[in-house]
Amino acid sequence: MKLELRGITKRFGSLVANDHISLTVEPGQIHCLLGENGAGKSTLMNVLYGLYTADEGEILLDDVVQHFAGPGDAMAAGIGMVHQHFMLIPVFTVAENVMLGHEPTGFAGRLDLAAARAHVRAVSERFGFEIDPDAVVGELPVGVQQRVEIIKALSRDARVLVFDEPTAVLTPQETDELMGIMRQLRDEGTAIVFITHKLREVREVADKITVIRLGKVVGEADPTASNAEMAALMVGRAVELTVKKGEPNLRSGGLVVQGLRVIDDAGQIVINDVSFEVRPGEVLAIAGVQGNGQTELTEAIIGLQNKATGSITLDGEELLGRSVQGIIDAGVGFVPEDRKEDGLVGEFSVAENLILNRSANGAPFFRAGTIQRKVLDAFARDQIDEFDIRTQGPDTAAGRLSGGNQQKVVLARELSRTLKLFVASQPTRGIDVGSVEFVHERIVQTRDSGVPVIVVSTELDEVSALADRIAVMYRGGIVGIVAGDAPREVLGLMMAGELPDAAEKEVAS
Amino acid sequence: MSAIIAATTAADGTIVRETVRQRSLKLPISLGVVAVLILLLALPAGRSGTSVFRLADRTSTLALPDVGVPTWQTVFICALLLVLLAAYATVQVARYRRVGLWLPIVFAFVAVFGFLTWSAADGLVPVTGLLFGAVSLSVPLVFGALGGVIGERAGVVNVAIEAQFLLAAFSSALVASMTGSYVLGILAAMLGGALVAAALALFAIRYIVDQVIVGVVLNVLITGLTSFLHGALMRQNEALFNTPPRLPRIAIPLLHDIPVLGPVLFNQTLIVYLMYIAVPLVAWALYRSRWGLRLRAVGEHPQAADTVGIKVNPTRFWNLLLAGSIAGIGGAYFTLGSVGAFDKEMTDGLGFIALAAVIFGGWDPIRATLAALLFGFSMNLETLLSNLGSPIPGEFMKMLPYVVTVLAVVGFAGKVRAPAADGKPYIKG
Amino acid sequence: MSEVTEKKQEVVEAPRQNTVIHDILSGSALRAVLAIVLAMLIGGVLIAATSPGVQSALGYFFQRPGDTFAAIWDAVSGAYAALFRGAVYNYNAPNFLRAIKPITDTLNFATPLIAAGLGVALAFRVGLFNIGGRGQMLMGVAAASVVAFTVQAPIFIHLPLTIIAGLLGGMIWGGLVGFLKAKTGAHEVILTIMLNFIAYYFISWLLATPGLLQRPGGSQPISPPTPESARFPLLFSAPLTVNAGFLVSVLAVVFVWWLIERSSLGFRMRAVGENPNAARASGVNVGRTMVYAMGIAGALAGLAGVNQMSGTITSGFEAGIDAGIGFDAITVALLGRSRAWGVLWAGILFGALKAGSFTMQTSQDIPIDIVLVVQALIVLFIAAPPLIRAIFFLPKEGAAPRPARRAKKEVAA
Amino acid sequence: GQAPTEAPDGGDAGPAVDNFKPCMVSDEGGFDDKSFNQLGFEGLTKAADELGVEVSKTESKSASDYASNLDALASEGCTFIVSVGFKLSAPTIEAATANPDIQYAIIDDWADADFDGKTDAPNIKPLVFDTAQAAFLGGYAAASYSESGTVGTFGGAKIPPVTIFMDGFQLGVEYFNEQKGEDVKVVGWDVVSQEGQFTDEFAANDNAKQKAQGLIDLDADVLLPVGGPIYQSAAQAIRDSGGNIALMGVDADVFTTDPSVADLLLVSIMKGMDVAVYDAVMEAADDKFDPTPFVGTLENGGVSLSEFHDFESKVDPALADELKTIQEGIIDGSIKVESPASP
Ligand SMILES: Nc1ncnc2c1ncn2[C@@H]1O[C@H](COP(=O)(O)OP(=O)(O)OP(=O)(O)O)[C@@H](O)[C@H]1O
Ligand SMILES: Nc1ncnc2c1ncn2[C@@H]1O[C@H](COP(=O)(O)OP(=O)(O)OP(=O)(O)O)[C@@H](O)[C@H]1O
Ligand SMILES: [Mg+2]
Ligand SMILES: [Mg+2]
Repeated sequence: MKLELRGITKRFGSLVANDHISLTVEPGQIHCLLGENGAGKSTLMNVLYGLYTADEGEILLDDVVQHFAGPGDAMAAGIGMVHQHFMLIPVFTVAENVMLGHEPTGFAGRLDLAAARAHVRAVSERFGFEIDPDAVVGELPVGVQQRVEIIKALSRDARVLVFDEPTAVLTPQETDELMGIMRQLRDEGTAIVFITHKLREVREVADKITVIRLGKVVGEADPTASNAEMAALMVGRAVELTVKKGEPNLRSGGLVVQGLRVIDDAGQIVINDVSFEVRPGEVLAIAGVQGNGQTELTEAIIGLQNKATGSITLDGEELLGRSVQGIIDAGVGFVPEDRKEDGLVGEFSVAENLILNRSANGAPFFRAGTIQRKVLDAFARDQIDEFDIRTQGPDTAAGRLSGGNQQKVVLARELSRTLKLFVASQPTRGIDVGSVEFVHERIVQTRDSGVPVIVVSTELDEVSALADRIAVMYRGGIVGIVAGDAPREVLGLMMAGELPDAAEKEVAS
Repeated sequence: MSAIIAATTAADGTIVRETVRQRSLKLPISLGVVAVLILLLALPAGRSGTSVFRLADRTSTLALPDVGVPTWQTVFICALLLVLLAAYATVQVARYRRVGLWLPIVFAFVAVFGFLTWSAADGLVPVTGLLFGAVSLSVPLVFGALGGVIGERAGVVNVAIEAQFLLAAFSSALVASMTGSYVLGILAAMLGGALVAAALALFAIRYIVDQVIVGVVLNVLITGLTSFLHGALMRQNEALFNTPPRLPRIAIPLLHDIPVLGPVLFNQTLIVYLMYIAVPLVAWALYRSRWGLRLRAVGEHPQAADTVGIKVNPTRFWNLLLAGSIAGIGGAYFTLGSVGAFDKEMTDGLGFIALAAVIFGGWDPIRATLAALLFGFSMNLETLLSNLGSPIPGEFMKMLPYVVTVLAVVGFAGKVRAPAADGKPYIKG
Repeated sequence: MSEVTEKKQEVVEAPRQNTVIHDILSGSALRAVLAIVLAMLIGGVLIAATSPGVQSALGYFFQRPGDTFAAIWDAVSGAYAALFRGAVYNYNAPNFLRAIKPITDTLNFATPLIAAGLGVALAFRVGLFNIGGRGQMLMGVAAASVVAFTVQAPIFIHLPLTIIAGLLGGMIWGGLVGFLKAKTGAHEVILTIMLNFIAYYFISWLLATPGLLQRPGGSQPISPPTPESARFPLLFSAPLTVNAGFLVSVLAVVFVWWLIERSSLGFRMRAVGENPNAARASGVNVGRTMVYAMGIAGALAGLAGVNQMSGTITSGFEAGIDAGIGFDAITVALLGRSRAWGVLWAGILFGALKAGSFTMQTSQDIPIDIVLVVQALIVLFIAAPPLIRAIFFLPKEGAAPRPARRAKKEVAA
Repeated sequence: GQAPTEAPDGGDAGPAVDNFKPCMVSDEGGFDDKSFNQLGFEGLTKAADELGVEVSKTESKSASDYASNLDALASEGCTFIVSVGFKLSAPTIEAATANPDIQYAIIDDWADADFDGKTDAPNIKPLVFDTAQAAFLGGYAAASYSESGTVGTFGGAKIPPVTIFMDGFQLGVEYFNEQKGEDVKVVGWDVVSQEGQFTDEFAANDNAKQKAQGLIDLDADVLLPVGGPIYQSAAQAIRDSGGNIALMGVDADVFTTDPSVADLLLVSIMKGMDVAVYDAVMEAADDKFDPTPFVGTLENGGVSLSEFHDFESKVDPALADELKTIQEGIIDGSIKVESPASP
C-alpha cells in the first residue's frame, strides 16, 4: 500500500511540532526518518496513526484521503506501528497484549485465549522468534518486549508499518535481526517507515531518507551519503562527534565495589557478584543493553537499594548500609537515569530543585530550619548562568523546562557540590546535540578535577566518547572490563553476554 | 554465542532471573501470636462449663440438634491445633517453602471456633444466625466493593461509593414507595448510583478534576441533597414517598434445606441472589472476557489501549456508570432489602468501608467480596459477644471490626498494587 | 490515589507578594466568587422547589404566574437574608452588639474548621489523604480532657497545658497512620477510616465509664464542664462569641504556612508530596517525612478538638464532640487548595455558612442540609475552572499550562 | 390548582395568645426520630394549634449546634423554648441565664449542672420521667408472656433515657421470677454491669435488625427495642424469623402510632412526653409558668403501660390484675424500682 502525507501541521500550543510536512512511502520500500530529538518525528507518526489529529494536512492511502478519528481507524486501514515508548501493558500476558483491541471471542464476549496463543505462535514462527504467549510482559527483558510490539503490529496484516526508534533498546545483534525482518516485510510488499538516530542502521536498510529538523522537512538524503553529511542535515550545522579529552591522570583511592549483590522486591537477583573499582581521575563507562542491572547498580551506590550485600567503599569508607542522605553527605553526586521520575520535582522551581538534596545540611540555604531565600536566589542565578540553563528565571517550575535544560538543572545541582564520586546515568538521554556537547564537557572536566566518574549509557557512541575504561553489564553481572577504545563490535558481542576474549576472537575471525 | 554468565538461565529466548528464596516471618509470627492468645484462653483464663453451638434455626426443615462441647477441653484442643499449625508454618517458612492458602484459612477457622467456645461458656452460639447476620451486613459492602473494583480497574478512583449508596437508597425508597414495585425500586437505585457515577465521570474525565476531590465532594453533596430532600419532601408525606415495599424472602427449594449453610445462603432476598450472580460474573468477566480485558487495559496503560483502538475515555465513562449502578443495588439493600424506609445519612459510612474492602481486596472482585464478608462477620460477632455477656466493655467490642481491618491491612499490605493508571486522567494529544 | 497532591497543588508560585493579592489579581479570586454565586443559585433552586409557598403558587401558575415568581423570590431571598443575618450582620437586632454578634459566631465556627482544615491540607501536601480528622480530633479531646479535668492551675498554665495535651493526642493518632503507612505500606485511607471508628468508641468508653470522663453524679455519657481555667477566654464581652481559640487557629495558619512554604522540613514534605521518587533519591527519608507530616496533621486536628472542648462546647461534651468537623475539614482544605491562607479563608466561609444556617432554619424552616449542598458545589465548581468559564462565558486564562503539561506527561509516559 | 381569591388571614383556629411563641430544639435525632423529639414536638404543635400561635423549631446536627440553635430561637422572638434531651442541658442553662425573660423547658434532664438538687435557672422547667416504673410492669408482662423463658432488649444508645427502660424491664422480669419461682432470662442487657446490646444510632437499619436477630437466635420470644424507629428493624427481624415472637413498644402506644406492627405488639411502655410538653406549653401560655420539675410516674400517669389490644386474649388472664397490684405497690413504695438512670 502506498502512503502519502500532505502538508501535515501539528501544533502544541505555541510549539509547532510538525510544520507542513509531506512524505510519500511506496509499497515495498523502507523509508527512513532522520532527525534530532524533538524534531517532530514521533509526532508525525502519531498523527498518521490517529493518536493526534493534525491541525492541517491530509493522509492518503493508495491515493485515497483518510480520516482517522483514532488508532482504531488507522489500524483498520492497514497501518501498524511499533511505538517509541512501549505500548504494552506490563501486567498482561503476551497473548493478551497482542489480542487487545481485536480479541477473538466466544460466547458472551469470552476471550478465546487458545486462538490468541496460536496466533502469537504463528507470527513468531514466521519471523523466527521464540516467545511464550503466556509470559507476563512486564517480566520480559526489553529486547523481548520489543518483539512483542512487533508481533502486535504485524498481527493485523498491516500494509504500512511504522517503526519508531525500535533499536534504542536492542543489542547490535538484535538490531541486525530486526533489520532482517524489515527486509523480509519489504520484500513482501509492505511500506515501512523507520525512525532512528543511528546512521549505521539507516545506511544498511533505507531505500529513501527524509530528514526533519524543528518540525520541517529539511531535505532528503541518499543511503550512500556520508555520516557527516547526514548529521549536518539533521542538526543544521557541522557537528563535532567526538569529545576532546586528555589522558587520565589517575590518583589513589576512589570507589571500590566488591562482591556486590542486589536483590529486588520480588526476590530476584538483579546484581550478582559485581566487583570493580574507579580511580579518581578516570571515567568508567558502564555499557549494556537497558535492563541488565545498570539502574540497580547505580541505585545501590547511592543507597536506594535496600537489599544489597557486599561492599562499596569510597576512599576507604564503607557506603553500603548508609542512608541516601549519608551517602550524599559522603560526597557522592548522582544523576539518575530518569530525570523526571527521580531527578527533579517538576512542580518545584528551578531554584528549589537546585538544592533538593541539601535540605538536611542547613547553611547556607537553611538557617533555623528556614529557607534562606536571598541566598538561594543568588545561588540559583549563578548556576543558571554557569550551566546555561534556559529558563525564565529561578522561580520557573522545573517541569516547564525542556528536557535538555532539566538535565542541566540536575547536573548543576550535583556538580555545584564538592564531590568525591560522580555517578551519571544516561546523562544525555533525550537531549539535543548542543546540550550533549556541553554535558560531555562537564563530565570530562569533573574527571580531570580528580573525581572518579561512572557514566552509565546504552549509547555505544557516548560510551566510546567518554570512557577511559568500559565495563559491560549483562544479566546483572559484569561480562568484562575493557579499555576505552575497544572496538564496537566487541562491545556489541559483550553486550550479548560473550566474554571479552571470545568476543575479540569472534570479531577477529 | 558461547560463554554466558552463570546464575541466570535463558529459556526459549526469555531471561529467567534466578530468584533468591526469601523468608517472610510475618505469617508465622502473627499465627504464633494468635495461637498463644488462644492458649491463654485455655489455661490461665480458662472457663469451665459447656458451650452450645446451635446448628439449626427456626426455619430449618432438617433440625440438627444443638451441639454442646466442654468449654475448657475444647479451647485447649483448639489451642494445641493452632500451635501445631503455627509451628508447621514456621518450619515451612524456615525451609523456604511456600505456605498454602489453606493454612491461614484453617487456622482462622479453628481460632474463631476456639474463641467462640471460650466466649460461650455455659452459653449458646447460634451458628446459623451468626453467619446469616454476617452475610446480611456484608451485602451492601459487596456491591459497593464490586462497583469500586470496576471503576478503579478502569482507572477512576471512586471515593464516592458512600454517595452512590445514599442516592440509590433514597431513589429506590422514593420510586418503590410511589410505584409499589420493588423491581422498579431496584432499577431506580441503579439509576441513582449511576447518576453519582456520571457526575464523577463528568468532573473526573471531562473537567479533569482530581478524582479524590470529586469523590469527597460528591459524598458531601449527596449527603446534603438527600437529607434536604428527605426533610423537605419525604417527611411531608411519608405514606406516599417513603413507605417502599420490602423485598420478600425467597427460599430456594432443596438448597435451603442444606444444614447450617442452607438457611444462611438460600433463604434470602432478591438482592442477595443478585449478589451471588454478580460476584462470580464480575470476577469471570474481568479476567476472561473482552470487556474485562479492555477495562483493565484502560486502567493500566490508557495510552497503550488507545493505540490499539480502544476509546479510553468512553470506556471509562460507561464502566463508571456500570460500576455506579452495581453500587446502587447495594444502596437499594439499605431500604428495600433491610429496613424499608429511607432515613437521612442511613448508610452511615459503610461506603467508606466498601472502599476499604476494594483496597484491602487488592482491586480483585473475589478478594474484595471476602474482605466485605470479613467485615460483616466481625460486626456480627460483636453482637453475639455482647449477647454472651463478655466481660469486655461494649465499646471495645464495637471496635472489633475496625481493629480487625487495620490488622488485616497492615498484615497484608504491600502485596498488591493498584491499577497503574488508577486516578490518572487520560488526555489525548 | 498516590496522585492526590500532585494535581491539587498549584505550582508553588513565586511567593513574592502576598498570595491573597496575587490571587485577586490573577483572576482565580474572580472564579472563586463566581463559583460561590453559582452554588448559591443552585441552592436557591432547591429552596424554591421545595418551598410550600412556591408549590402552592405553582398550582395556579397559568392563572397568575406572577405569584409564582413572587413566591420564588420570597423563598430564596428570605433564605439568603436569613443566612446573612445569622452569619454576618443581624439588621433586625435590638442593639449594635447583638447586630454584630453573627460575625463573631462565624469566626467561632471557623475556628476548629481552620485548625482541622490545616491538618488535612498538610497531609495533602505530602500526598496523603487524611480522612482521619475525626479520630484525631477525638483523641486530641481525650488527651486534652485528662489535663483539663485533673490539673488545677491558673489559666496561663492550665490552658496551654491543655492545648499541648490535645496536640499530642492528635499527633499520636495521626502519627500512627503515618507510621503504619511507612512501615507496612498500608493505605492511609483505610487506616484513617478505621481509626476514626476506634477513636469514637474509645472516647465513648471514657465518657460512659464512671471515674474516667463521665460527669460525676450522673450516668449520662457526658463529661463535666470544662474548667474555667482550661477554656479559651472570650475575646470580647458577652454576646460576642469569638474566643481566643480563633487567635490560636490563626497562629496555626501562620505556623503551617511557614512550615510548608519556608521550612526545611516543609521543603522535604512538599518534595515527597510532589515526587516521592526524586525526594528519596535526594536523601529524603520518605517514610519518616510521612510520619512527621501525619503527626503534625493529627496535632492540628487535635487542636480543633481542643477548640471544641475549650471554646464551643465548654459545658461538658459527648462522644460526638467532633461535630463532623473532621470531614468538613476535607472540603475546607480542598477549597483552600491545601494552602495555609487558603484554608483560613475557606474556614471562615464555611463557618459563615454554618453560623447562618441556624437562622435560616429557625426563621425560614429550611433544612440546614442545604448548607452541605452549597459547600460541596462551591468546591466542585472551583475545582473545575473550565466549567465556570463555560457557564459565565469567561475567556481562557493565559495558556492554561496545566492540562498541556499533563498531556505531555501522559503521552511521554 | 385554584388560585386563592384573597390572601388568607391568620388566626383561623382558637384564640391567639398575644406574643406567645412556643419553640423547640431537637438533639441530633431530629424531629422525625419517631421517638422523643417527635413526640415532644407533637405535644408542642397540639398546644400551639389550640392556642392559634405560630411555632418555630430547629434541629441540631451536632453538639456544637445546641447553643447556636437556642440563640437563634431567642432572636426569632420565641417566648417559650423546649429543649429535647439531656444533651442540651448545659446549653439550655446558659441560654436561660442569658435570657431571663424567656421561659424554657427541658425533657429528660433536671437542668442541674451543679448537682445542688435544684434547677440552675429559675426560668427552666425540667420534664423528667421515671420510666423504669412503667418498664417494670412491661418486664413483668413480658416474662409472663414468654414461653421460651427468654426475653430480649436492645437500645439505640447507651444513654440514661434508654437504659432506664432496660433497667426497669429487667427488674420487672426478675420480680416475676421471684414471685412465680420461674427462671425467665433477659438477654441484651444486664442491670448490674450496665452492659448490653446497642445499635449506637437511632436508625432503623440493618445493624438494628441484626441486633434483634441476635436476640431471637438466643431464643428470646419477646423483644423490647428501646430507641426511636429501631422497633421497625426488630419487627422485620421477627417477621423474617417466622417464629412466634412478640414486640414491645416504647414512648407512645405503638399499636396506634404504627398500625403496621400492631399484630406483633404485646404492649407498649409509654412515656408521656407529648402530654408533658403540651401541659407545660398551655401553662406558660396561660401565664402560669411553673419551674417546678415535672416528674412523670405511674402515680401521675406521666408513665404507664398501654393496653394489650390484640394480645389481650393471648396473655395470662390473671396478668392484668397482677399488674394492677404491682402498679399499686410501686406507687405506694412497697415495691422499689431503682435504676441508676432514675430521675
Ligand atoms: N503532547 C505533547 N504536548 C506538547 N508538546 C509535545 C507533545 N508531544 C510532543 N511534543 C513536543 O513536540 C516536539 C516534537 O516531539 P516528537 O516526540 O515528535 O520528537 P521526536 O522527533 O520523535 O524526538 P525523539 O527523537 O526524541 O523521539 C517536541 O518539542 C516535544 O516536546
Ligand atoms: N508543560 C509545558 N508547559 C509550558 N511549556 C512547555 C511545557 N512542556 C514543554 N514546554 C516548552 O516547550 C518547548 C519544547 O519542550 P521539549 O521538552 O519538547 O523540548 P525539546 O525540544 O525536546 O528540547 P531539549 O532538546 O532540550 O529536550 C520547550 O521550550 C519547553 O520549555
Ligand atoms: Mg526533548
Ligand atoms: Mg520520538
